[in-house]
Amino acid sequence: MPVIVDEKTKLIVQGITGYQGNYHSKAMREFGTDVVAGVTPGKGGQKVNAIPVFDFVAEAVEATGANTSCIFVPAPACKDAALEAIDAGVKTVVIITEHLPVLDAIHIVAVARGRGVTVIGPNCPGVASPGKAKVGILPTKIFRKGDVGVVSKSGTLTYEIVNAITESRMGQSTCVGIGGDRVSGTSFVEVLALFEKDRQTKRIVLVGEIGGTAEEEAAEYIKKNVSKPMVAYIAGRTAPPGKRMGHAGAIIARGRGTAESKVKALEAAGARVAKLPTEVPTLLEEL
Amino acid sequence: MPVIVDEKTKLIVQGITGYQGNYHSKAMREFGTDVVAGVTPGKGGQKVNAIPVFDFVAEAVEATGANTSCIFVPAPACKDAALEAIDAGVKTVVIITEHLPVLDAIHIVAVARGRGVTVIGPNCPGVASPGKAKVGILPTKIFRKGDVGVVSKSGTLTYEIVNAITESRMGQSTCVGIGGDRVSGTSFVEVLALFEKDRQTKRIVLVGEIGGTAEEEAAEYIKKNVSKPMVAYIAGRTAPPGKRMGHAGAIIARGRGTAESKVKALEAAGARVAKLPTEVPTLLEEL
Amino acid sequence: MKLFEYYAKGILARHGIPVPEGFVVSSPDQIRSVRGPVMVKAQVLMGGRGKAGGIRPADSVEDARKAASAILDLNISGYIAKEVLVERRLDVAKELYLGMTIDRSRKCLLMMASASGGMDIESVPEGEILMLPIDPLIGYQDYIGRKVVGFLGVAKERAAHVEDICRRLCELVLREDAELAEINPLVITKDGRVVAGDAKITIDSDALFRHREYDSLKEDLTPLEEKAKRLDIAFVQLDGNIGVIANGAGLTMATLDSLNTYGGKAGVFLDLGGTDDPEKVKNAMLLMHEANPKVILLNIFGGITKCDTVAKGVLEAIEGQRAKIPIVARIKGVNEEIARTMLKDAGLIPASGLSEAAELASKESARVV
Amino acid sequence: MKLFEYYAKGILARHGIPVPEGFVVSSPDQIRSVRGPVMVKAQVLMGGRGKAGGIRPADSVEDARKAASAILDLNISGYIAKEVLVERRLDVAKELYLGMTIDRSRKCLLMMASASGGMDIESVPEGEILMLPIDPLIGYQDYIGRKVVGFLGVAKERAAHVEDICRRLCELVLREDAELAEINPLVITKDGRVVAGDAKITIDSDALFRHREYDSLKEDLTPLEEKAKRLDIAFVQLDGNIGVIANGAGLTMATLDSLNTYGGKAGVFLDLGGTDDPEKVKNAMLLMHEANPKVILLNIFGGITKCDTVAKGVLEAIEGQRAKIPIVARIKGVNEEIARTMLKDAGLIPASGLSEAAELASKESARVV
Repeated sequence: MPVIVDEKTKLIVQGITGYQGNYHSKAMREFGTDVVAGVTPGKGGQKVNAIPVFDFVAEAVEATGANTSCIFVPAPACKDAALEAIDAGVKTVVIITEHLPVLDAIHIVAVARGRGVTVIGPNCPGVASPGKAKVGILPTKIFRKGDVGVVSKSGTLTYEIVNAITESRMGQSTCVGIGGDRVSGTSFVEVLALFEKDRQTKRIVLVGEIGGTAEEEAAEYIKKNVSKPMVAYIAGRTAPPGKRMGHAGAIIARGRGTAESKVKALEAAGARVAKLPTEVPTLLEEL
Repeated sequence: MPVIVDEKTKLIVQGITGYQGNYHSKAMREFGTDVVAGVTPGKGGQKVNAIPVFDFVAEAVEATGANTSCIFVPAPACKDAALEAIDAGVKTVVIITEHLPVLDAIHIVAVARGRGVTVIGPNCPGVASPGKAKVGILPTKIFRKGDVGVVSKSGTLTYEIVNAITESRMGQSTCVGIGGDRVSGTSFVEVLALFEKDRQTKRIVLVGEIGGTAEEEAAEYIKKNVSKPMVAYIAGRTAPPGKRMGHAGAIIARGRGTAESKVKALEAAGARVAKLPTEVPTLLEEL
Repeated sequence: MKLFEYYAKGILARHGIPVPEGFVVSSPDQIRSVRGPVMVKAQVLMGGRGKAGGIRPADSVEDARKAASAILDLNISGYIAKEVLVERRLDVAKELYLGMTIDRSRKCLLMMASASGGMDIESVPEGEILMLPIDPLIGYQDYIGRKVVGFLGVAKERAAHVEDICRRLCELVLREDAELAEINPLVITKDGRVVAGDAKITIDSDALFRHREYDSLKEDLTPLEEKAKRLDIAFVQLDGNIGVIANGAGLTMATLDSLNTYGGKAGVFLDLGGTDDPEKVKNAMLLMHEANPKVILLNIFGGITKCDTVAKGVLEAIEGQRAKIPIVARIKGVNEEIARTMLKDAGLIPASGLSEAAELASKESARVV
Repeated sequence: MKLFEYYAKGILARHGIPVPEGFVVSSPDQIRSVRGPVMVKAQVLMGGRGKAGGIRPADSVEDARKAASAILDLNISGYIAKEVLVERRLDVAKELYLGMTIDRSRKCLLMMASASGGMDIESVPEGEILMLPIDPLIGYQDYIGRKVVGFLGVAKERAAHVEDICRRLCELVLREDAELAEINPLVITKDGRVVAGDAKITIDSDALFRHREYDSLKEDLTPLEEKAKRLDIAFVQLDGNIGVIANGAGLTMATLDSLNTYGGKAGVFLDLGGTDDPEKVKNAMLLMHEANPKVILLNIFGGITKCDTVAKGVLEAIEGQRAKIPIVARIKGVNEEIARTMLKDAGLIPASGLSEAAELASKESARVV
């Protein structure tokens, strides 16, 4: 049971001729990902890092049998790119693009659900499974193959924690950055379900943030469905309420969405909750 | 493996307070269908034929555990009614309403697909499984329990053929009237797949019409997937091309959609094709 | 509901798709002025008006009046234009085809494009037509337009314009409930503009309840077709002499097929549809009488349409008729016993089954002739 | 982007939702005439303006000018209104609440309605609020409006009107990319009209690229917030004295949490986001200097944002500074070695991990004070 990506991942990079698409298509290939094609409208026929570029996703899928797409295109073109990928039959779409309008995210996610497609993101660092494949922008160096499944709303904070795990001589089975936007294709719950089934994953780390109620919903799910031991960290414990901290909109309503509410729910569900990111490896070792 | 309806069908009738809804809710109950609720906006709290009426489908589902809806509301309100039923979690929606705008049908069918809901119709007579349940307007008297599965685009022509089968001392497992509109929720192919799996069904009758290519697609499917013996009838063999005959738009393009094309395809797929509806029982006996 | 070219072009223009400047007249003297070279075009719904002389160039008011006058006298496949469209002539560099219709199999809208514009799309080889299904949940997205532009080989500097037209055409279909919308040709002019040279739009007649603006439009119908339409009856005139009335399109067609077996030929196809109103049945019978068949074959399988309702309507209709046309009646289904009793003394020829009814009607029609 | 009431009401009106007649002025003498009783309302984005005296009735031009003058002098939770809305006073029979927002869990739009209108929806008990998720594939359909009307107990004769407002509010949200749209109160007047008494609309700032009409609008921002916005930097002023710069909201918050453990207090939250532009880093540093913290804590985990890019920007920024603020720098990730070499002689206080950095910055801030 793979967690979103594995050796069978055949990847298209949408926006491959852009700076990020170019840079990360190379990085992903070096990680071991089977990057089979790039797509940039109007640039069909070119090559980037020896990867063939197509004008349309459908062409790339037909020519290469790709099953996954990683999207680097700018926000105004992102909805079009994601829907094109879904329409072309891709089964997993990882959207790196940030600042996607929330109504576009809603539309993409709804269509994906209807078509049985997995969307990760938007505004996420992607997914990495050391020794198998990486789809996204997570730094290659911080990973080490192991048994810790990491799921996180955050980008760089995920790197911090993954790095801390690796430095403590543990490793990751798969790390999924689900993104911190208001509407994400995949929530904690879906990833936890995959980790629970994944044989390689023995322990799970959940990295949340203040705002929204996704962590509380995850706690509900953990209580009923997750048997593997868990460590969690919630960023923003000391953030003043009512202030909007970057993408993590701290619109804290009716007592839900606060760090306290999240920590309490996760602890009640049996997870050890770290006060600081640097505590995560220590707690993992204590499990 | 039930074919769309069975003893577990718990039915809501949308538009139950109208003349047809009232009449057929009674007829369906007499057939043996478990009609648990009616829905008419603004008429919640009333009773029709001792069936409780609700304002909203969601209320009716919550109160009764209904899993199927039969829609009798007029065309301008039909899209709203069907989407309300799907949104409320009903798993099968049978739309009797005729003259539904084609874009409304497209929208309903697309949403249903996304939600995993089966839609029969619009502009169809419904589904009847003698001894189990009937959802729709097919006349009760013409049925007899048996082993012939009937699937038809037509309304009254279906009655004609079902009646002929019954008069020849055979009977039906299930009869599905899929409707003859340009866009239908369920096509021949889906029903054939159900008949193929249904143990009660030993023989299959397919009733088609000129126009469209659904019969040709059915023939393709039959060739590959249907092992049970089949009889078919295509209405409109003698209809002049280019004329639009009622709902069966004879927009016959590029040699497809003609009676000849359909007959040829079905015969090539191994079905016996009757020249007249009255020949169907004879051919069934010869199988 | 098919729309005349000028009306369809009005809809295109309302949705921001460029059309040639022009105006419509119903008589030559209504042409007051003409700026530059124009085309004068017969407003008929039949294809092939060009070959029939229904499209003529003109360069002056006098020319245009002459052309209009000639066109208004023309018989184009049985139809005579009541109006002509006078519009600025396009300096054509290239003719494309762009259209949208319903994809029945995929249950969605279909965008079609071809570089072979200006001719009937049915006669263009399939390989030269791009067909793009539009997933209803996804809707029109930019990649659709990009695919069209790529397939048509539109020059880069006009790509955005053609993509824009694709998007607008899709919006038009959704907003106007069009079941067909064709721009053929979509003209690229020598000065690089993209303009709809001709337009065919068919509005879904089932959706007219939400488009009251079409109520005032008239269709090119015969007087009997006009009546049938008002009665919401499917009515088609054919070559034979037997008037077939049945309920349901499939059953009516099956009745035609059965007649054919016995040598009978249908002269009218009349599908009552589902009704429980004796008045509608009566009016359908009266309409049938007006179509003047030699024999009427009535084939009813009662369900929604109850047999006694039909009997009532039939009785009322034949009561006032002077010339009695033989009526073969086969009535089956809900309340058939009541219907049979009602019709017993009305002089109808009863039949018990479809085959028998077809045989009787065929014989009767042969006898009468 | 939050919109002022008058602007939000303009959008409602454009979408066919009734609002009171009115006009906006920025000084009392711009009020020339007043027809009948009016309300004069401070145009600020903060709630609670009513209690603060920011909404006053008037019955004549003189009254209205006096009210406007008083309001324009008011300090409402730190904000001073620059404009007032003068609008016809409503004869209120009933106040309802109608709103739309994003349902993060269900990943769709949510329609909310309550019969307890006129007060902050956050303070209305949950049982008194109807919450209807709108399936994005289904879209707004009539049954949604019927449910709202049923829940609110709207009288039959006004049901169609309220349903129409529900539909239009949903269209507005989709067309305008609103992430919040509230009509509170939705007033039923004594003469039976349904009118938006107040309106709050927040436009999704990520969608502004397709709504250029908002470019000219100004938000109620402090000068530093204004600058941060132009730089596309998340910038929040807090109570402490340590300026925190990190990349990514989560990492920045985690840095705040870490500081807290060591007794440090953040005075600025500055999330660089993902950037590979040294110029942006430089400008962020300069902005930080303007906010005048005692210590700067720079915490970078390089990915998209490469460490050497950050180093370059930081060097350029500190070069021109006269007053040297101590900078604790923890730089990790892509190209960290290059960055370390670059910053070696710049006088920064290096830290190897997040905890160490937090500890150093906390100590430094205590020392400096």
